[in-house]
Amino acid sequence: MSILVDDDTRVVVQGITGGEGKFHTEQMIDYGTNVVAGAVPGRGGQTVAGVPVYDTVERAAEAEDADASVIFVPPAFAADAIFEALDAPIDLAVAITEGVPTQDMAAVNAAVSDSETTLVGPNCPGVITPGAGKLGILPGNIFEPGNVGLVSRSGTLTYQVVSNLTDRGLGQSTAVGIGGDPIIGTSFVDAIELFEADPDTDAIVMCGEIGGEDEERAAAFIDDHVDTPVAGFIAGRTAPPGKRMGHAGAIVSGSGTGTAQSKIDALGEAGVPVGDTPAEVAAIVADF
Amino acid sequence: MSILVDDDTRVVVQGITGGEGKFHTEQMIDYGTNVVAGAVPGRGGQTVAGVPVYDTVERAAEAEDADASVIFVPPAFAADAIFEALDAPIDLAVAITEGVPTQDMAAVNAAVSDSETTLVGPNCPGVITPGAGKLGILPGNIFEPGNVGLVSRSGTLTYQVVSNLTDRGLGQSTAVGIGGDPIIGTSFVDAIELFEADPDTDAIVMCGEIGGEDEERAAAFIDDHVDTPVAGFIAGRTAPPGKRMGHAGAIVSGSGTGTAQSKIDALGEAGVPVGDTPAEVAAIVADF
Amino acid sequence: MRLHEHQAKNVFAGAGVPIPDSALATTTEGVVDAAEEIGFPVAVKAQVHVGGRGKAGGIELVESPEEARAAADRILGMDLKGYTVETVLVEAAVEFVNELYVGITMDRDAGQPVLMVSTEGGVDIEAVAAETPEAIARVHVDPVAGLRPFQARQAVYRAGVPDDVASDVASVLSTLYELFDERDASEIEINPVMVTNDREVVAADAVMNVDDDALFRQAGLAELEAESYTNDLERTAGEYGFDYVRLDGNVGIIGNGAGLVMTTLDLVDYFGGTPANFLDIGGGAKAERVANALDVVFADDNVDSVVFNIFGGITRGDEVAEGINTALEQFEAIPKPVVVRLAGTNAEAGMEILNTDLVEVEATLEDAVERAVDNANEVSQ
Amino acid sequence: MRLHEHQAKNVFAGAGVPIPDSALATTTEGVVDAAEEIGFPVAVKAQVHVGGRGKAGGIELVESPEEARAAADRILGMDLKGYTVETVLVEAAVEFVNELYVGITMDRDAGQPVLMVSTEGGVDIEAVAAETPEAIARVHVDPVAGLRPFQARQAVYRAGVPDDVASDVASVLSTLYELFDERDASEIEINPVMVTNDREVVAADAVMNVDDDALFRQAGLAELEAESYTNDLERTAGEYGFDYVRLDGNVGIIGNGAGLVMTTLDLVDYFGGTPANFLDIGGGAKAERVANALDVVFADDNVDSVVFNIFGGITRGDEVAEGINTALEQFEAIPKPVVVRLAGTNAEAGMEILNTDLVEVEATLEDAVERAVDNANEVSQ
Repeated sequence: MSILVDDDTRVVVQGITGGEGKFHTEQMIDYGTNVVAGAVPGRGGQTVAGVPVYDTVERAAEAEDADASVIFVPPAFAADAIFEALDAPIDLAVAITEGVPTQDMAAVNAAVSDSETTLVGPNCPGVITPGAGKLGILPGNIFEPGNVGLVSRSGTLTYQVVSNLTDRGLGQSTAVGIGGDPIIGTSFVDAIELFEADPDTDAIVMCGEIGGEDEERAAAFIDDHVDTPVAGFIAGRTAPPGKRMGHAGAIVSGSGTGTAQSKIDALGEAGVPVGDTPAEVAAIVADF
Repeated sequence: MSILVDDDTRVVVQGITGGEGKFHTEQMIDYGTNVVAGAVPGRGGQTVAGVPVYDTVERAAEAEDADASVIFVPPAFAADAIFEALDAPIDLAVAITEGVPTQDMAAVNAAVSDSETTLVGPNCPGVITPGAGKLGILPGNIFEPGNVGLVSRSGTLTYQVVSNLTDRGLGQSTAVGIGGDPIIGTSFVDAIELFEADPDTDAIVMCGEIGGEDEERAAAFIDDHVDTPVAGFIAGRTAPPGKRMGHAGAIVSGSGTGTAQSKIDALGEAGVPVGDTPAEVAAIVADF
Repeated sequence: MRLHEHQAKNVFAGAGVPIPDSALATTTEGVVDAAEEIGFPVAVKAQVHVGGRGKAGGIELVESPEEARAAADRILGMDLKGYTVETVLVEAAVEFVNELYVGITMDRDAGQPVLMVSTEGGVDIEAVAAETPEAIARVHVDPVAGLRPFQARQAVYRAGVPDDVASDVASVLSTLYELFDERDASEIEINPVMVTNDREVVAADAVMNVDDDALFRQAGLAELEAESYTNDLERTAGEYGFDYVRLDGNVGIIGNGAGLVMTTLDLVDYFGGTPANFLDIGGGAKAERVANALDVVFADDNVDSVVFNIFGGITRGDEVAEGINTALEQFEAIPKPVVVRLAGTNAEAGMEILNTDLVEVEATLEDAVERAVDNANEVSQ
Repeated sequence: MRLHEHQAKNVFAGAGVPIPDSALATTTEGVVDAAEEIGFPVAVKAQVHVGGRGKAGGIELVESPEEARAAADRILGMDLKGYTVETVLVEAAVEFVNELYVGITMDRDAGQPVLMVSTEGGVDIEAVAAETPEAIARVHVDPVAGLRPFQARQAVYRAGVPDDVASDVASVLSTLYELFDERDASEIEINPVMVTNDREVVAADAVMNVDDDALFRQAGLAELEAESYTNDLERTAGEYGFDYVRLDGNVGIIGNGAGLVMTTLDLVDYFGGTPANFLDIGGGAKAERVANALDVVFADDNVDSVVFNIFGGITRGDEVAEGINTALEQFEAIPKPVVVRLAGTNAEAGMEILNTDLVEVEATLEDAVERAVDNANEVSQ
């Protein structure tokens, strides 16, 4: 078992004819992911990486019975690609695209709330269920099947923590990169709720960072609803207030919440141990 | 009993300081309607027709415990006034304003669907429960309390039919002018459903006209769900296809539906007798 | 308000939709000059608000100055379903390989705009809609969010538009939707969109109806309104602010409220007469409006008798009565017999005020209409 | 991207928001001339991206040419929380009766923009938010539908803005929301909106932050970007396309991915060092980007040692290693010691390629950071 992605997930790649789309489609297929179609307007009838391409997601989903999509289209067109996935409809849409304007995502956010689709991202590395399939750009070789669920706002930090886990023999049920943008489809709470309900996830790692209050909300949710042990990591302890650190999301508001300390405190109060280093997080999980 | 309006209805008048707003507020109060407030931006603190005015509907509703609103603001501002009523929130909003742009109403329509508010109109004469109160511009003197529910797309045609009913001693439970515009808040089906559930409405009269398919849908609804006897009248039998007859709604599409004949046929199939003249409609009701 | 073909094409072209070269002409010489300027073959197209202009003889394809002259002589001044052709559009004839249909209208039942695309353009799209509805792809648009680009593509691909023009057609659709939204259109249609030999798309016809209720915020389009009338009576009525439609009967009708006026028309028919017009005088009609309404109806040569039917809500019967008296007192002789029926607010006072030397009075709607029909029958005998 | 006060005011004024008369100056003479042109009293305001400029001495009200000269001499060139003041805004001092606060920001947790209005403007609004949150009226806006006019009024009346300026303030709010929406702002703020003696409203300050991810469609604002940098290192890094923030420590940091770079900063602190900067080199870093990143970090005089931490997903370790080699081979002597740690895709190949004459290599994040901190401590001793 796992969350979001399993052996039956059938994937359409939006933007499969672009450089990144093609490269990562090949990588996903190599990893064993069931990529069944691509969708690119005007490219219907072509074949990319051995996969048939359709003009619209609707057609791809109908013809190939796809239930998930990965989005590699450029930022200016990403919101429209997500709207198209919602409309198809697709059960799970994973938006990899970095640099989607926040106001586009505000519009997407409203539409996602009214839909049956789960959106992960944008600006995220994707979702991987080791051994079953990956939707996104995560490097498959660092993951191992296992029973630790991982959810993270950051891409490369995810890889770092996963490699610390894998080095200790702690495999992963599913890893979800939720993305670091201010407005995203799947929050920490959403992912943790899924892990809590997954019988094969025995421990959860959440990697947060400064900005927003999603980690604080997750802490409250864990306190009230989660029995699975959770370990945390928070990046940005040394970030000065008011400075932007790469992610649009990583701005310390100065309002008392959203700082690394407020997140670490909230997790601590919810009984979630927070590691000082990625290696320490893996050690905490090993001790659960 | 009645529908929409009763003795407990507490009314705020949006646009109470305008000429029409003031005149009809006085008329409504004369009729015994419980008008408790007016709402006009920048006019908070004034008094009109003995009623306190507030800057926003929200304040008026809070301060005076209003649950219904009548809207007399000019067409360019009518949609915003309706949005404000939905937000307050108000249970029943009756938009009298004529000439609201259709695209404004399309936006309103989407918001009404997501709200708990019942919208009647726009471009309608309003709602009256004889003896209890009226929200709108209907001439109170032609109505009598009774047990005939009336729903109509047209203003003056409503008055005509009501006077025919009253002349025969057939009083009305409630009369609802739903308005003749292409996009309106309350449809025939909505009003008929309320009348069917009202124990004190023993007969229903629906006055339709050419354009749209609302009467056809009402016929299907009556066939399936309505036990109360219904009599119909359809205006526009002699309207040539493709000509606009006053109401934006009164355009015969030429697609086979929306014509007077298609509506009369649909009602006939649903067992609803349709009068050739307003007097005949009253005669039909007298025979129920 | 319905724009003429050439007005709609100008609006479309201004937004970037390709249209053929063209010029307007009102004289035979103008047509020949325009045709030579554009280059043959050209189409000569009557600019009147009538469906099926082609079948009715209002459009002709000409290959030479002689043919252009003959077509102009025939079409200019012709009567097309009751409208006199005063202006023609002279337009480069487009050689085409495919004819598509694209349209956007407000679906009043859904409360949303709907895009429609079909590969069966160029023919009677209503026949296609009735017989093979699946040949028209329909996509509803959230009026608040507007048209998402993917929806334009969806409509185009669902309709089966050929791949090599799909993106151009989707782009035309997006442009039309922007016009629909920004210009408060109630209907926009291009039938056909022609696909040329070199796979370009061109709007060969153009329909645009604008929401009259939104003209207050559409200054540029409101200016076209006067030009868009095709008939003097409609122009006069429009200038007076009446909802007016001219029909072909002989009983003139004035009333207040669209539903009641339509009902009056229906009753004229019911009592064996034929309505000459629809005229809604609106609410709160004062003396001047009453006089103007009589003006319009009396000016119609077809009218043999008039029925004036008012049910007062806002409108007060005594004011209407005074208006009728004042309006009719100007005449030495009343040009056509007028039957008046007043009901509702202050109706009784009004009935008493009415000068029965000038008008006939009836108490009920049915009696008033029946009498007006009788009057018309007498006059026309 | 954060606009300077004068840039934001220009944008606001272009949309119709009233602002005081003003002029920019970079020299003392310029300040005096501008002040005389505008008329005393004027405010001389440092144009740097620093909160609390007033308290820190970056704003001065002057009544005469002499005072203007003294203020200009003092403020131009001063260091304000680490930023050198190169430009001042000389602005007519507005006499006011009330000071209001209006702001619009994206509420990331609600996924919607939120309007904020308070009658307690002119002071530290964050203190108001913390101590008396009810003194700030908040209204969320549906980002698809946009701001409905009634919502602007609602915010203004809820906040208790005086009646006689409520409509003007609501209109300023509506204008600001349009800017927020059309210009892809992430934050817009006027604190204070001054209400003058004759009951006019004036924007006495102006904040506008623009979503960097939307600059591709905000040509007019993107042009202001270069101008908006306040520091040469940030300008250079911005031109290279890096996410870069200069800090005040001595360990230079280069990494890929914001979360990992932040973690690297945190570990520098954890091992007793102080980070000199945040530099995210981004995904798929090739040789040239690697060289550029080293360029920026080496150019910082504060930096005593560098840690280069890459976890490859898209980024390939062997390419990064070649980039580092190429970049460092240009130097006769490596200016500061560099510790490299590569992990992930092709990391082992990369570690083998690295020229260990030029860099030190560590296998784990923790070891790499610890060694870089040690290097910095050695250099700075």
